[in-house]
Amino acid sequence: MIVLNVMIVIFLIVAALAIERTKDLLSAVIIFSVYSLMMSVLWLILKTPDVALTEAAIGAGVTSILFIAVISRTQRYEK
Amino acid sequence: MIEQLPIINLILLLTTALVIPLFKKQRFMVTLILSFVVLFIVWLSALYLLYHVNTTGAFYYRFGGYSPTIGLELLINPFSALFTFFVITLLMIIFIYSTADASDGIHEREYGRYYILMFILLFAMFGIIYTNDLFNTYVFMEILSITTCAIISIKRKKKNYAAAFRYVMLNEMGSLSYLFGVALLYMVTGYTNIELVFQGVQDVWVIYPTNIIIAAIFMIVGLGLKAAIFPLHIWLPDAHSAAPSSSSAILSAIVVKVYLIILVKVLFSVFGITIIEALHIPSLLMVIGAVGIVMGSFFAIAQHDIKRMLGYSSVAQIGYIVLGIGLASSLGLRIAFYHVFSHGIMKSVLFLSVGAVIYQRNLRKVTAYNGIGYMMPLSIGMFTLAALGMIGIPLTSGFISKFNLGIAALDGGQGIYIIILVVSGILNAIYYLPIIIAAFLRENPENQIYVSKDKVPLLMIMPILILGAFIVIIGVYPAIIFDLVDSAVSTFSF
Amino acid sequence: MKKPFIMLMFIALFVVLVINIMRMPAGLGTDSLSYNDATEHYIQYSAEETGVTNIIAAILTDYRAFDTLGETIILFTSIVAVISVLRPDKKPENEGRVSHE
Amino acid sequence: MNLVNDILAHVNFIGAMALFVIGLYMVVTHSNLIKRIMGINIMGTAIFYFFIAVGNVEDGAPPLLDPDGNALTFINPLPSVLILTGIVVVVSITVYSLSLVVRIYETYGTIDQKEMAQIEAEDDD
Amino acid sequence: MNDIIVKSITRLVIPFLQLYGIYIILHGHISPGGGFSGGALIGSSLILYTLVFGVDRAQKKFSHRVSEIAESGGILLYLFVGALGIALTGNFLSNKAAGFPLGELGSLLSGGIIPVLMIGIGIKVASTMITLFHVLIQEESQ
Repeated sequence: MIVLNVMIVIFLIVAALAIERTKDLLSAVIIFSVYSLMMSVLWLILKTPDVALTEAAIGAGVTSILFIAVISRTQRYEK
Repeated sequence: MIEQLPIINLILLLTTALVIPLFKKQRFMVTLILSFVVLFIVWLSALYLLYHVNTTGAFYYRFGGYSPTIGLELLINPFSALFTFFVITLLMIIFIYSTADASDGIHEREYGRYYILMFILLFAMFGIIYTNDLFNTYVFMEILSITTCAIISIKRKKKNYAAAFRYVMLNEMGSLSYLFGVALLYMVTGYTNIELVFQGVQDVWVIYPTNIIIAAIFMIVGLGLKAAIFPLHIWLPDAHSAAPSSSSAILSAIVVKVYLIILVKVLFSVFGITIIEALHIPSLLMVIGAVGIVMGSFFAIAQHDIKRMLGYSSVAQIGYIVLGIGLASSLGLRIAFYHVFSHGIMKSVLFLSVGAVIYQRNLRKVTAYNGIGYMMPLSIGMFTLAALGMIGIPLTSGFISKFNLGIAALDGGQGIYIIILVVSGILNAIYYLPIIIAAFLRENPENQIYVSKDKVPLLMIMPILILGAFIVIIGVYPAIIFDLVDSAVSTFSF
Repeated sequence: MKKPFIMLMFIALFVVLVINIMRMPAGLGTDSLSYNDATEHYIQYSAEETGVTNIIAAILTDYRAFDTLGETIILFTSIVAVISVLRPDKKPENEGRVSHE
Repeated sequence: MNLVNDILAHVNFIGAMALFVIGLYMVVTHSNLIKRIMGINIMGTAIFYFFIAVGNVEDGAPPLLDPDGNALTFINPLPSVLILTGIVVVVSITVYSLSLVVRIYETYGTIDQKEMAQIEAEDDD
Repeated sequence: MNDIIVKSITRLVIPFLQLYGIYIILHGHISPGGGFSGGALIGSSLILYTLVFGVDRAQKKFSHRVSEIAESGGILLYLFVGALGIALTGNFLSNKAAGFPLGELGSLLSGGIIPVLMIGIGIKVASTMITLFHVLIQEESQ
């Protein structure tokens, strides 16, 4: 289990850095959604199913949709 | 029944906020009357609680009857009762003003929403002051930050959006830093209740000092951001000058103070005097406060917009309170609390009288105040009184603050800070006096043109006069406040 | 010029945080500092005191229900705030007082 | 070898710290408003992750009691509760800031902090 | 969006999503989940409806007035249950101390006020999510 844990942590850090680097906001949001989903998987591994469920529904689902809704009304690219 | 009073207050405030949207838009008067009735009831019960805790002692309110290890509790002691009373009194007076001046940039359709936000704001401040739990404080802090930002952005101007965004970002960074500190403390103590965390921290301090240090730094920086302590004040002038006048008064006089109150709680109730003395936080706070006093005044001198000037003046005045907290003695804390009152009242008078000028003549430039002293004698008269208080002229509450702060500094062996107090008085005079002199001694025929309203309504003048009277009353008889403040200070052990 | 410096500051912050956390004991499980009498109480008595099997639900809506109330209020406030920002103005913009700044 | 074991034992804490610092870096340095909001979200999840790592117990079970009364070693339930509240809080703040972003784009024509500052400076002249 | 496949699949999926959300809310006290996750699920099912069929049709189904009542109502329910605790000689938000029946451990009808509060939270979260989404995507000109 520890191997999976370490892998997900590395993935999360890489995803966070990717969000920081990406100039295309839409891609950043999609990476963010994946990041949230991986986070909820990690929390499932750490035996907190309630929080994982909430994070999957709210963090990965609703937040990303709201981000996309706003990006569609504003700019897509960061300068 | 008395034990239920604090929670009944909270429920009343919240229910009012929830019921307002259910009214039809035309029934605006119903909303107003309801608001006043509720505010008055809450004010009465806050007054009664203040009397009660000062005569029979502090008590806890435990949700669901669970013990504090597992549940949540409110702590009603002289400290929290005093500050809830302060909050509700000042807010009620400003509220009277806002009923007449709600039009300052707020769209008619937003009135109802504005009052909802007001009640939630009050609810959150009551909750923060009463609660005895670190995480509960975080939750209320978030309610407070989102409401204050919404009050700024409700005035639909370009600058308000930018100011609100900046504010919400820094606020959120502050809250999350605070939460991170709570997480670090939770890691070593296993509780979120303030008293239990205090005991845990004292035990753990020997074993894991670095953890406590980092938690303390994160919590203090987070709260400092929200309370606009000097180097972290960048959001304040924008936010406070962009808000509607009555809200500027609320933000500057009350909301910022609430964060300072949490800071006091965190410093003296969570970490305790021994740990913060060991970390040299008090002396650091004193230096920060002193620098803030001077720099805030310097920035204020450079401003052209009067509301921005008042905002920077708040940064300087927060410096006094931080200096008082940093003395870390009962004398210092006593004067810090007194100055919370004194500054709260003076700054509301300043913002409200400027609001009256903006309401009648729409003047925001500092240089445009020539000769309006004779056209609006009451508002500008009260402005003058409050400005003299800020400078520290005797017979005003500002003088009492400065005088006692000097004594407290001498008592703590920090006599050097008296120089700061004198310098700050001079700097305050540099930016307030020209406005007053120009208002009464210079003439400017142009100002006649910009009259947009014939008269300032009585509902706007009355609160200014009442608060102005308070400046003199607590300046001449400071014992009224000091008696209450002393019992509040006695809840912290030194 | 400015950016590498800021980055360095953040790396320093990270190093400090990691050094601190490495000093803390980890993997102690039920012996760790935060696993205390409150936790034991939740696990042992929540069935008896609240009658539910999901301990998280018991804490969320019974022991610490006031927190949850605060959190629903945040949702309510956010709705009020968002609507106050985004609800379209039906009337034209230039009504009211004219600014002469 | 000792160090590797130490790191492995603390991996969740270290990950949380790294994410917290990355989030903070994003909020502080980026001038794009949406990126800053994402930074706030990353900071938030990092703190929640830290809480969960604190409450985690090796070989523990999720805090669900067995109605039949079988005793198990459970993880610490309190951090989960705090986080459930925290997630919703961060979402509310996110939504509110996003609505401000929409308005800022309509009034300023940009969602970049530096360009906004320029426009404000021009307005003041 | 005028894709017949998307529309029919959405029509097919949404009832299940909502049913699952309701299940999670109602079983919040005996299994993982609860008001937040269930409410967010129902909210996202409505968001899906809005994405596929457009804001106008979605707002007919879930009008502004309904959402206002749901938002205030969710919290008012919470407050009412809490205040019952005071009335029944307990403290605010008391459960067992105020004498609410706890029921049998592990059954659906157990836990006194807990399921009621969960329902209140679920209503609140679902309506908040959908209202926020509608407000965010509506254009100024409408």
